[in-house]
Amino acid sequence: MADLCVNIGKIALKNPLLVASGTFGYGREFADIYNLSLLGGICVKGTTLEPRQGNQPPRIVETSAGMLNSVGLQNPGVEKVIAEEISFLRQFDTAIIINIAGHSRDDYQEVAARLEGVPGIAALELNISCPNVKLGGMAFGVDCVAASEIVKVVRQVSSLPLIVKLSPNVTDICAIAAAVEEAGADAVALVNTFLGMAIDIATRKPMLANIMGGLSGPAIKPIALRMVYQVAQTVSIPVIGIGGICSAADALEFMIAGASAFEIGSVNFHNPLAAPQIILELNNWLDQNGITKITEVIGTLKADEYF
Amino acid sequence: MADLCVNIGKIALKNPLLVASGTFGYGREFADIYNLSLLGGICVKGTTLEPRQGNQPPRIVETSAGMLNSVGLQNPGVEKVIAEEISFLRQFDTAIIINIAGHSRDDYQEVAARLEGVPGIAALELNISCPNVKLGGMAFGVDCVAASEIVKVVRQVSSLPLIVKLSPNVTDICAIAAAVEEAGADAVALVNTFLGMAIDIATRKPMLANIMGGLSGPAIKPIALRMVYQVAQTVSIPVIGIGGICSAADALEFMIAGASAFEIGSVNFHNPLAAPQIILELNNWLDQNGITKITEVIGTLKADEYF
Amino acid sequence: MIEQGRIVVNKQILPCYYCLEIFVPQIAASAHAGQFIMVTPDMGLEIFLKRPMSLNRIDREFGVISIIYKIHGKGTKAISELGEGSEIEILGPLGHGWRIVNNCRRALLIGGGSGVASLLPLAADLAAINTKIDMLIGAASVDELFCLEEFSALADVSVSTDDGSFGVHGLISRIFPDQPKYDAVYACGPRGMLKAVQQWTDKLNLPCQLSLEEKMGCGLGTCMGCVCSVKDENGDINYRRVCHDGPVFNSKEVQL
Amino acid sequence: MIEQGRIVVNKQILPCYYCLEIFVPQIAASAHAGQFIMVTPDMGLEIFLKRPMSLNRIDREFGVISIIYKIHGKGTKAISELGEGSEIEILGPLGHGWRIVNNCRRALLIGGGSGVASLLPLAADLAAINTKIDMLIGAASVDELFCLEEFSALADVSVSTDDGSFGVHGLISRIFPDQPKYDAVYACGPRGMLKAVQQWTDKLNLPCQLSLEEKMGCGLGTCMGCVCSVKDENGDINYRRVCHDGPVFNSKEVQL
Ligand SMILES: Cc1cc2nc3c(=O)[nH]c(=O)nc-3n(C[C@H](O)[C@H](O)[C@H](O)COP(=O)(O)OP(=O)(O)OC[C@H]3O[C@@H](n4cnc5c(N)ncnc54)[C@H](O)[C@@H]3O)c2cc1C
Ligand SMILES: Cc1cc2nc3c(=O)[nH]c(=O)nc-3n(C[C@H](O)[C@H](O)[C@H](O)COP(=O)(O)OP(=O)(O)OC[C@H]3O[C@@H](n4cnc5c(N)ncnc54)[C@H](O)[C@@H]3O)c2cc1C
Ligand SMILES: Cc1cc2nc3c(=O)[nH]c(=O)nc-3n(C[C@H](O)[C@H](O)[C@H](O)COP(=O)(O)O)c2cc1C
Ligand SMILES: Cc1cc2nc3c(=O)[nH]c(=O)nc-3n(C[C@H](O)[C@H](O)[C@H](O)COP(=O)(O)O)c2cc1C
Ligand code: FES
Ligand code: FES
Repeated sequence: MADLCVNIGKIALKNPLLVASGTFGYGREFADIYNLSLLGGICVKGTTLEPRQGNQPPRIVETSAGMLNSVGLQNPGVEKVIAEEISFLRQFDTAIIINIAGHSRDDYQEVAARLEGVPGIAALELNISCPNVKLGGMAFGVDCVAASEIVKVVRQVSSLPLIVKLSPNVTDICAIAAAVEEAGADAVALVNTFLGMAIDIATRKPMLANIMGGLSGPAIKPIALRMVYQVAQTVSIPVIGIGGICSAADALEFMIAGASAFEIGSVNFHNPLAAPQIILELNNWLDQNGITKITEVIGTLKADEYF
Repeated sequence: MADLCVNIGKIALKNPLLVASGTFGYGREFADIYNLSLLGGICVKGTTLEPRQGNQPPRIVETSAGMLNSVGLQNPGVEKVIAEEISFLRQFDTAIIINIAGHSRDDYQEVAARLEGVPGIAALELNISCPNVKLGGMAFGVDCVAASEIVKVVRQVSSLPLIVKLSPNVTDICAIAAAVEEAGADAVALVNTFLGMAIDIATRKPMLANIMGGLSGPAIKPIALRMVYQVAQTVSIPVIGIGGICSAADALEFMIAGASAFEIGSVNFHNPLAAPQIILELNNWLDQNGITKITEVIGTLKADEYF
Repeated sequence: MIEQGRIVVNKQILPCYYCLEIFVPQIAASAHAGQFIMVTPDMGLEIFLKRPMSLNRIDREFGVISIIYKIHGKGTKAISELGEGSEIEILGPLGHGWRIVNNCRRALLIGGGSGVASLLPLAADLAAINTKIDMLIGAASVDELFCLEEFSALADVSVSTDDGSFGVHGLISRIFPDQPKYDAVYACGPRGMLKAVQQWTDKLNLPCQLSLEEKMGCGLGTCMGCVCSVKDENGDINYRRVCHDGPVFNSKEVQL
Repeated sequence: MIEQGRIVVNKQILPCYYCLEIFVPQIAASAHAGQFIMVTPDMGLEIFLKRPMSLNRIDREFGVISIIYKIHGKGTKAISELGEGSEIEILGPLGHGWRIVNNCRRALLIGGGSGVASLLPLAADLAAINTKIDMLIGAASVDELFCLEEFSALADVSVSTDDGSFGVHGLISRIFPDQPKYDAVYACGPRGMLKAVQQWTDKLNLPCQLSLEEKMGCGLGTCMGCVCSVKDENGDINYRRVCHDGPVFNSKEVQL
């Protein structure tokens, strides 16, 4: 048995596997399939101040080695999440990370304020990929100033570790990562989904009622991995890798590139047992390679010495 | 038999299928497999002023529903291309489009100047995704000013239609498209490859000697299609769609989204007969749907009326 | 639950339809009429999402379930190529199935296209409590009619086909009964048919349940991908998950 | 050329090796020793690139070619699952194969691992012109030794295995001959082995050809993906395509 523990700043995880926001609900359904205490942590569905209806269906399209979704943050609102969901999740011995979202700086701050002092939360994950209503619908996550302001206002009201989840739909993700680090983020998580679309040629309508949606799954892994590698070289806070991870081998690529932990998202749909299987495979790989601690793998890419 | 002719500004194509630069060499190898006169056009391998060695191998990695390449513009240089390749391609009844690249504005201008007056060229395709040496390695294609300057200097020396090939590694591809339109581009082609990487976990080395490479193939199709849709709504010059097209259905998605023509790239490796097969399938689809001209399909997405 | 099953039968039963029987004793033991399973054709990551399929037969004794499916795209194509005897991972039983109303003396079952499949275990359950069943089946043509014998043993069946190749020529609404006295109406089929059933049962104030289809991510209720609009007690319209809150909804509440 | 072939045989021949025989009469008619084909396991778009495989047997009379392959990753795994009798698309014959030097009286063939495969048609061609052939085979263990009988019928074979389970214990360089008088040396195998052969033949000034492997995009020469460094007549080092200019290179020119 290798030591799978990792730390994301102050957050100690029993293993580096987190389940990604939006692909695991609030854990109830998966709790019927396996013991959630196996997980390093759970990032819950993106939570907003008020309940949100989300976008019109259809919201899901399969694409080559991936999928598009336009769920649009359907969630019961922060109060109900505190009252019903966090209390449910608390029974498991795993890190509970609340993914929060909003349309304005104030939204983010208020959600964080409501979560302050609620027992059983390991960290907040700030999803800054939402359209910024004041900025004309451009996401906060594509602008350094807007992104760092969110972090600052949340920092004012929250004593929890702050993980900022970055959008990949940018020219220079390192600049955004550096800006949120500067603003006080404890860690960055990347990537969120890539904006994409699909068309039904028979009807000439978009496959998603919302026209565009977020691309996730193995299709995006090479781009996500590149961004994680670049960001890990830019910031000194921990990096959480996300994007198309389907196996321990995929996860190890992200850790070798510099991620201290990783999240698995859409693969939970492809294979609902992915999380426990990947944890087991990780352990086996470390044992087979005579590595006693998984932390020894982090950021060990041999980028210079090719042959 | 439906009418497959399309126009890209002044360029008349017998059908909307172009083979993408870098996936077809200068046509010699595919000429052994089928008659190149079947094609709407051929975008030749990225051509530079001087011969270029390209990057160290390995240069290719397969990824989920796609591939990474870091060929790095290996090509014999513009003079040899004129002397040996264009003269070879001229024998075919298809549009010959010369994809050009460089590390500085002057490079692009000089390549275009050498090509001026060479018979048998239908258009130039400016690949502005190359690292801009003067701008510290950042690609021209991620910056509106740099991108439009390339177009302007090339316009000064070239009477050929100019197609600007856009990089998808940007926050706002519409801004770049609008800038190059303003600078005098006759058409835009998108997308080029997404910057990505892959790691061999056994050796902890990058799979590409160059560490990073360009992701192409069906994996990127949803993102490419979204960008084509957005750009087609932004500019009034013709748009050429590129990214993961593997079938007539894929191509029709791009045309419905607003592309006047499309390029197929990596699928030429997956299935060397892809080009003639897609042209045949396009014709059949039009016939089956009672559409007499393919131009009737362009930009017909029913984006508003969902149900 | 996830169960590693074994394929007992996988065969073409009609030009467009296939039948897949799977030995999954645990799923069979807990499954109910109107529920569905998620099936994965093992094609690596290219077919990324599982495919939802209604239960057509639930044989608790032999631990076998079956589905009837149409080749629609690459997923169902791949499922049709799975060999008998091979292993297959099944996620299920999922969702809330048909509700047997109290004292159900007469029931009307309306199935269109592949939607007919999920009505067979319901008919069996109703027949077991001696409900008198009328059944309407709509199909594109005689080539797409399946389970006719099985239904005829349990119900009084009428058929319509779009091309008139069997039964009444035309849409299934043409064979909606004139003197409808039913304790429950159950319908499954394409959205257009469900709308017609909803209008008709609304007008006649018949209690009706509709089974819906929607694109699914997880099938489990976690992704919020598969919603439909449902009116709650207060008259508010909310998105509810077809996979978790459905696929069967009260026709009075669901907005089509 | 692209030919739609039929799989005649696809079977495991050793714990790690499989043999695939394909009926592709046109490709067989034009193929030469040392050339390769590109094989597509039909898994949709998930296995996106074709897999290069050396020709192990070229039977022009029966229109059959064969390859011997090791399961390495998902592509070769999928190839191993292709059924006998099924269709398969083959791109080939590709590249420039072994060159038979004029007046070749004695030749030395050195094969390591799966690289042994491509030496069999060469041995056949050499034997046909009465060349005396010495053959060195290196393998990880006796479980990875294939074509031994076929080679023994054509050549004087010596074997080394890494684990000593057959022949000499150790690397193949341990069995390089002491008194090497050869008109040509031909080698195919892992890069480390090729380097040893190159050094050894350089030192002894023996004419030598090496067959290389590199990751390939197209296999046709269009993508520039598969290059290796080759010194040209002027001493300049250039990237040359393994698929098109090789896979066989003059050992004096290629930089390993
Ligand atoms: C609850 C439920 C029960 C179903 N029961 C049956 C059944 O018993 N028999 C049967 O033949 N079909 C049934 N369907 C429809 C079946 O799921 C689709 O035909 C199938 O998923 C198509 O997959 P494909 O890969 O062949 O098609 P593609 O078009 O290639 O599939 C692409 C994507 O769209 C989804 N999709 C396509 N059509 C539908 C649809 N109608 N509903 C939901 N998702 C869809 C697929 O799951 C996949 O994610 C049911 C659907 C639902 C939601
Ligand atoms: C000219 C040539 C001839 C070959 N002949 C044989 C042969 O006769 N028998 C045999 O067993 N193998 C041979 N190989 C190696 C064989 O191509 C690889 O083992 C195979 O492609 C691995 O595919 P995979 O999907 O199983 O592995 P994966 O590792 O999943 O493949 C991933 C990608 O890497 C490429 N790749 C992996 N290993 C190699 C390699 N060694 N060379 C080139 N590309 C590779 C694959 O083609 C694919 O694109 C040859 C390679 C070349 C270049
Ligand atoms: C259906 C769905 C819903 C999602 N909802 C959220 C969300 O609410 N908040 C968020 O930060 N990310 C959300 N994501 C993004 C994922 O958390 C993850 O970043 C992304 O899917 C990439 O990882 P993957 O390729 O492993 O799926 C969602 C993804 C999917 C597929
Ligand atoms: C091996 C390879 C080499 C390429 N070389 C060039 C090039 O020289 N110039 C260029 O503009 N694009 C080049 N591209 C990008 C393609 O032309 C195309 O834009 C990209 O591959 C996306 O299309 P696809 O998904 O259909 O492959 C190359 C792509 C590949 C795979
Ligand atoms: S399919 Fe995921 S919630 Fe229904
Ligand atoms: S593999 Fe494309 S040039 Fe060799």
